[in-house]
Amino acid sequence: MAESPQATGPRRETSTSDKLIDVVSRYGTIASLVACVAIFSLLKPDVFATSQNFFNILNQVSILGIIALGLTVALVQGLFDLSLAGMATLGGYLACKWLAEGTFGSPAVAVLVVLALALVIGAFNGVVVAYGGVSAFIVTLAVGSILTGVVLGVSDSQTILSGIPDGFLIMGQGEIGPIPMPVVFLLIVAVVLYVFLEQTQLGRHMYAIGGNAETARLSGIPVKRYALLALGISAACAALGGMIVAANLGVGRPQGVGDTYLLDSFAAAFIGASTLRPGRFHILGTVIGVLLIGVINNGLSIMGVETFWQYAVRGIILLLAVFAASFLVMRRR
Amino acid sequence: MAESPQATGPRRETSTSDKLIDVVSRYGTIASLVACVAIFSLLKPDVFATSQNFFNILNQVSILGIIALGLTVALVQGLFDLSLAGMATLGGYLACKWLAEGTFGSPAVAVLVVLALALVIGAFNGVVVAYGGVSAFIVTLAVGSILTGVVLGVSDSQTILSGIPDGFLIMGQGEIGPIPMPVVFLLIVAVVLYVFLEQTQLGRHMYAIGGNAETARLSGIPVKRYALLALGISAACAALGGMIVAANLGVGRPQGVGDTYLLDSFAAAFIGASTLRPGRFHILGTVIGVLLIGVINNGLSIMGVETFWQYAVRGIILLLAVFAASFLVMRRR
Amino acid sequence: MTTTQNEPGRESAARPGPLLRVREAVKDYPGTRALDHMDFSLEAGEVHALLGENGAGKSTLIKALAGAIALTSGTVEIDGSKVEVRNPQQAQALGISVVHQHGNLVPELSVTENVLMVEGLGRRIGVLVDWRSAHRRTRALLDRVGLPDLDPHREVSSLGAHEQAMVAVAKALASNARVIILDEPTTSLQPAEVDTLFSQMRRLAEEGIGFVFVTHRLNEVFKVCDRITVMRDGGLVGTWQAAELDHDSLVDQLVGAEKAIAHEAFTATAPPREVVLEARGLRGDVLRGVDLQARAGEVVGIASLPGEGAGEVVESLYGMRRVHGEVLVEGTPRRIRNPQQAVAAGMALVPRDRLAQGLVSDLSIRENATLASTKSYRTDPVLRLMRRGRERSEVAEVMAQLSLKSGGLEKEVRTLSGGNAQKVVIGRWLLRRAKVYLLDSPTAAVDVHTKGEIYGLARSLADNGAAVVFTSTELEEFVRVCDRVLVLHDGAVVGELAGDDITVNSIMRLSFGRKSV
Amino acid sequence: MDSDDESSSNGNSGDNSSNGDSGQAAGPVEDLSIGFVAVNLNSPSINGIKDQFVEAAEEKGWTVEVFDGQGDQAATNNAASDFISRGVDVIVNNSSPNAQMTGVMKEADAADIPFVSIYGGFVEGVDAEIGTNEFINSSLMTAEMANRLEGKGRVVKLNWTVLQALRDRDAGFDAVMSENPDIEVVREIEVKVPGQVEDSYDQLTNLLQSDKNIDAIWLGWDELAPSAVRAIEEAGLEDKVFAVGFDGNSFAWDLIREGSPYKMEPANPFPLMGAKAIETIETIVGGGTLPSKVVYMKPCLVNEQTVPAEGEEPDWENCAFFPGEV
Ligand SMILES: Nc1ncnc2c1ncn2[C@@H]1O[C@H](COP(=O)(O)OP(=O)(O)OP(=O)(O)O)[C@@H](O)[C@H]1O
Ligand SMILES: Nc1ncnc2c1ncn2[C@@H]1O[C@H](COP(=O)(O)OP(=O)(O)OP(=O)(O)O)[C@@H](O)[C@H]1O
Ligand SMILES: [Mg+2]
Ligand SMILES: [Mg+2]
Repeated sequence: MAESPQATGPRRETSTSDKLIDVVSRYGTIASLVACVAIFSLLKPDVFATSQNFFNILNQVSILGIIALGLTVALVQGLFDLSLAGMATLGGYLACKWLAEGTFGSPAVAVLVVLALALVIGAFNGVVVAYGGVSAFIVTLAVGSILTGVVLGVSDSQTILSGIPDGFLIMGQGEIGPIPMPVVFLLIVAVVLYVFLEQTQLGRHMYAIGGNAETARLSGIPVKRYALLALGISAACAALGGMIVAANLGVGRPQGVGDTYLLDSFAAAFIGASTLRPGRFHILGTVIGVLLIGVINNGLSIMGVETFWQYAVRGIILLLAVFAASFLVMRRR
Repeated sequence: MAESPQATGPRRETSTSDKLIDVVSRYGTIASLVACVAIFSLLKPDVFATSQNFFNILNQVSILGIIALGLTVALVQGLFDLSLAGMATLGGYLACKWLAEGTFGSPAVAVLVVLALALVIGAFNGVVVAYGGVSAFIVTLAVGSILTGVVLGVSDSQTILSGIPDGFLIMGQGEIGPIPMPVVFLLIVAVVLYVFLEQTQLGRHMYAIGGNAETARLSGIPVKRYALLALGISAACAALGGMIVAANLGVGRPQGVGDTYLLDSFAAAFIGASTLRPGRFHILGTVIGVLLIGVINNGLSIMGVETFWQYAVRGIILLLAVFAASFLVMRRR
Repeated sequence: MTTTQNEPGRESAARPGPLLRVREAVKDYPGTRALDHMDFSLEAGEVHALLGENGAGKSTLIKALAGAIALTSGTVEIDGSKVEVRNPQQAQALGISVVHQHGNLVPELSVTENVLMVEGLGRRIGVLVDWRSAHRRTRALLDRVGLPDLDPHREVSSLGAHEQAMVAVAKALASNARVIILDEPTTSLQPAEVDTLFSQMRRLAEEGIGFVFVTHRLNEVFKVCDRITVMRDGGLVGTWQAAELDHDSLVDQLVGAEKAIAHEAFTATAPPREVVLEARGLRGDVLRGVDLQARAGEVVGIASLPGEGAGEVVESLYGMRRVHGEVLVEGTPRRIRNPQQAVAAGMALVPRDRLAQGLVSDLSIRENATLASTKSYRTDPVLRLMRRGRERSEVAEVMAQLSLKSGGLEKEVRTLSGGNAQKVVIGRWLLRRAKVYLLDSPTAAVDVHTKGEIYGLARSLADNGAAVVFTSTELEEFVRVCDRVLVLHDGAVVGELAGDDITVNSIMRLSFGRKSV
Repeated sequence: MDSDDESSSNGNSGDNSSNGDSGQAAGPVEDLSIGFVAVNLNSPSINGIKDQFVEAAEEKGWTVEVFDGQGDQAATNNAASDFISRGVDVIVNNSSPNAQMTGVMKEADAADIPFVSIYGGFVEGVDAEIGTNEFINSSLMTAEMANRLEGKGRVVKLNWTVLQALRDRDAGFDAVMSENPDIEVVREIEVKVPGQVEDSYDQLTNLLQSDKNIDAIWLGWDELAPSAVRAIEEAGLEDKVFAVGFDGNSFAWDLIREGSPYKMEPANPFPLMGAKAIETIETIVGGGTLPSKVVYMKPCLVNEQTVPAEGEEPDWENCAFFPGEV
């Protein structure tokens, strides 16, 4: 059921242009990112190309980034996680609720409890996928529906507006030096997951499972447990993203928080999979994908482009960016 | 990337327990459907188990069904089509607009023009996927964004309510005998696509490509063209679905029409892929998936279950249904 | 390079040139020249062996002829006139039909759909598939490849490897091809099946079809081939009439005189030591109470007809099948319900299906090699950071020991040729220092030189104290490497052979269920 | 308001007396730069407010920078913060719930930049809020529905109580219903969003199939009107059941004009809100005083008698609101 991006066709190539093709395909999306930055800077130098807007873009993409990075871990193993929308909503809402009602006095404790809960829910997804043998797509879709229902039920559709302590709001509104807190979280998540996937035994095993689960299993890797881990991480990142949204806005919304980020996080991860290491999901790629989406959104908004143009232009830029990367890879195969 | 897990590996002779498992897994989702019908009939015999409600359910699932059946064709080849949301919205809106403004006098012509346009857009998706080597997921996401923007731009966000001729509304509101027109369309689409996928060379080639694109290519099947065909069919079905929605309610809405059906149509197709022929997308399976979703929605609504419970219970039933089917398949592997 | 060009013997019809000719074929991959000015020609009515070591370029040449890849430079001629083979459709139009080394069949589809994939299923009333005639045509073809009882409705994924191989041949026969190219079709076939295939080839050759036949089993070459072409490093070594060469001189040509190895025996020189692996009363879907012992220092062969127990014993020992029975490693009973527990117990599997079960093609050689031993390269059980430096040096050491030929340890495994890929799988278990090696047809698709290396490896593993369990579809291999052979028939051990009693004939007789040797 | 707009208006400001009067102007203000943020300009009503605002501001020679969050509230807040640090003269929030922008308000306050909102719901920290009082609107509309039923009958309510404005309408409904013991609320349906149009159609169809004895349907907002009408007609109840709703989308007026079962709604004067906001900003920046920080605008009652001709708008200045005025 996995998505097979490689197309097939006559292969021709000359060793002379090989290196060039390689470079272009690896750096295609990065080049698109640079091109977007250049164009927006030219068109709106005083607004776009400022250090303030730089942090602003980072701040805007940080929530998408955190969610997309978690999703990347699941996608490395070929697992689509559609529950992350519901998970983000639940995470943000529960943290606000528990803190507003005083269930937990300390924001840190509340955040940790929510993250632990998310890990458990994600691991449940993993159990059904690995031991039940159901495709992750449908499991996470169903669980996402359950989460949506639960948070509506728990909240009675009421947004939590008051009683959220400042210690929690700082997660979304604070700054460390010039760096907004959401960006700090994004950086932490990116570095941790980068090290996790690239430098640890667990990450190595995940790539092996994603590449060929049967080989991994026959090499003695407990393949099934990794589905729990991957979907757990994905869920925890989604919940963290949801909490940062809540802290940023200062309200606990029972609806619609995560949905905003669902498709964009897939888009970012898939853009990432055509960056630097074509065909592989990886953290650096997703970061590039997130930045590309962030720059496009920010640039188009700053230019005051009409909404419908924003949709259309965004689609076109995405298409061009990924096309630039993939077209040449394909020719090389 | 997409390697089918059952392609290789140890194989066993069939024993009696294997046969039983086989039956249970093949008919797991069907059994779940029957169970749902039985339970709802017991709980609300006078309302649920009526012939009127039977057609009512069919009517309610017919649009989802048409879209999901088109998607099934794309999924047979391993192509995710996320543009169908935008495509359905565009299709419904354009037909209404052209008819209300008198661009086309005849509803039939308008419908055919919209279908042709959808085929072209779907084929464009296919071109980028097959010849550009970009993954269908990201191409259709980008194209969906473009379509969303286009319909917003064309409509200036205004809903069309008046001036839509009755000849068009009949598509959604008419009846043939006791059968509502949307159901008639569903039946036609189901039969046509069933015959297409199961009984024609084109359809069998699609399964070959979905099974192993490289083998298909080496066998001389013009693999790339099939991406155009599959995504074209998927887009045309989405547009048809969108037009029937518009005709059913008598409004041409410029946003949100298709999004309602996006995830559900994937859910239906994935449920279908664990029905009768585990691991394969197929028309009959998708029909079962669509009916299961329809019966759950209708039953819960008839029982007056709270909305948040509807989300939750629906998720749980989906999980159980697919679990029933897949668990045993997996054990057998 | 000495090239003996021989004029083709038979079927010298009035044609301007040979049926098929390739001149100056060059194929470059990034960093590799897979074909280097290769010349080859095929006459109508001949069976022409295309031989060479792993990675010599045989499959590359075949893929170019099939239109699966495009040559960097070089020409292809049919009947003396230059043709373009830019895609598989063009190859088919030219009458070239190929059984590729991998991926000939779509496992999800029925036998009929696979066999008729090139030809088309045929239609009735306009667009609908005429299933009845399709199945009939398929049955006729299956008949020809010796599978008269195979139900053409069956899904290919439900067939055994040997049945799949013959279905692939049937698929090649389905088209009205003038050239049929078979890239290692016999790898997973039993001797009797090989004979069926050969008689079909001879029959069709008599009708004027030209065959290109790739194999690493040299005895097959002399059984069926008229001419022999040997490749090395992407280029031509020479072409001979089969009668001009014998086994030894062919080996010289294949591997180069300096590397040639004698008919070395790989059997034990010292008596076996303590029991390392013991299995008692293995019972399952196929097995009916199999006992087995393997001692340090011995290579134990397990032989049977397909589906009659040999493969099942290996899979059961490795936890891939649920069976009843007891397994002891170094005298300790081990519960082995899954491969993970098997690995933990010190077992190693070199699986039969290298691509699907042995390798992660998109990962590097290094990452594949350390897949089973990541634990020994991690810093600690909490952070689990990988020590790449140590990993790299140990992999390099083991791969040097196995004389792996590659473009570097960071290259993806998918770029390796068959034999070299097999060495990566073996290297994985050397790095893990396993105690029990289950070698399931380890020499399938491996060239004659590397085969020798693998036999030697099996021996040195045993000598260093491991128990080695060995299976093969080539019975001569049991004779060359095994100290003891258990022969299974219908899920039970029907005989145990040792020393000089191990002969191809004795194994064959026992496996057909004849008790007495 | 479309349901997916995160709009809300707040009924507890305690002061809803102002009605188009924005206090003492303190002389013309020139050369203002305005940061205008909207959570989602896809919605026609939100977009309409933006258009009117930009038009009126540009007439005055002000510069307006528009940011469209496309549904992402966090991005919208960031854009507002960004405007503040770039030193715009005024921040205008178009239709995001102010309760979700308290962080922005603090920043604006610290930078001494006025924060004006349209349809954001009053919260502490807002310098001016322009909106409508949905509790009052709903009370009136529900009362009118009860009058039509002559105090007796069976009613179904469809709403989505996640949005504050829709909650206010819900409260108005409850308040009036508690006064009408002979009106039975048969079912309160919480609509699924997104997918509200289809869901309301399915849910009503299912309900009317089992229970034909319904007299009226109360809709939280008029996007649901076409599906309600369709469900009523399909059940063959168009002569018995009528529906009421809220907001003022032109397709809803089409339904009213056609004599469909959708009978009436209060239409909010979205097009006037932009201009009203300009007026209010002028007052604030010019140093004038507002009689109240909450500026409630008067809706128009749209029913069979008052519905504007196709393609036209009600006479926002002089229209009737109370049924008695018609
Ligand atoms: N896609 C590829 N990319 C890079 N190198 C490749 C690729 N395919 C093959 N090669 C290289 O080309 C050379 C020839 O490979 P080929 O598969 O033709 O060998 P072969 O003679 O068929 O070997 P075997 O007997 O093992 O099948 C090898 O060095 C191989 O590593
Ligand atoms: N019956 C059992 N008793 C004790 N431990 C068990 C049992 N079955 C499994 N385990 C252990 O539990 C873990 C999970 O088992 P499971 O068979 O599900 O693993 P898996 O992920 O399928 O691994 P593998 O790849 O080996 O199949 C493994 O570490 C295994 O060793
Ligand atoms: Mg080869
Ligand atoms: Mg297991």
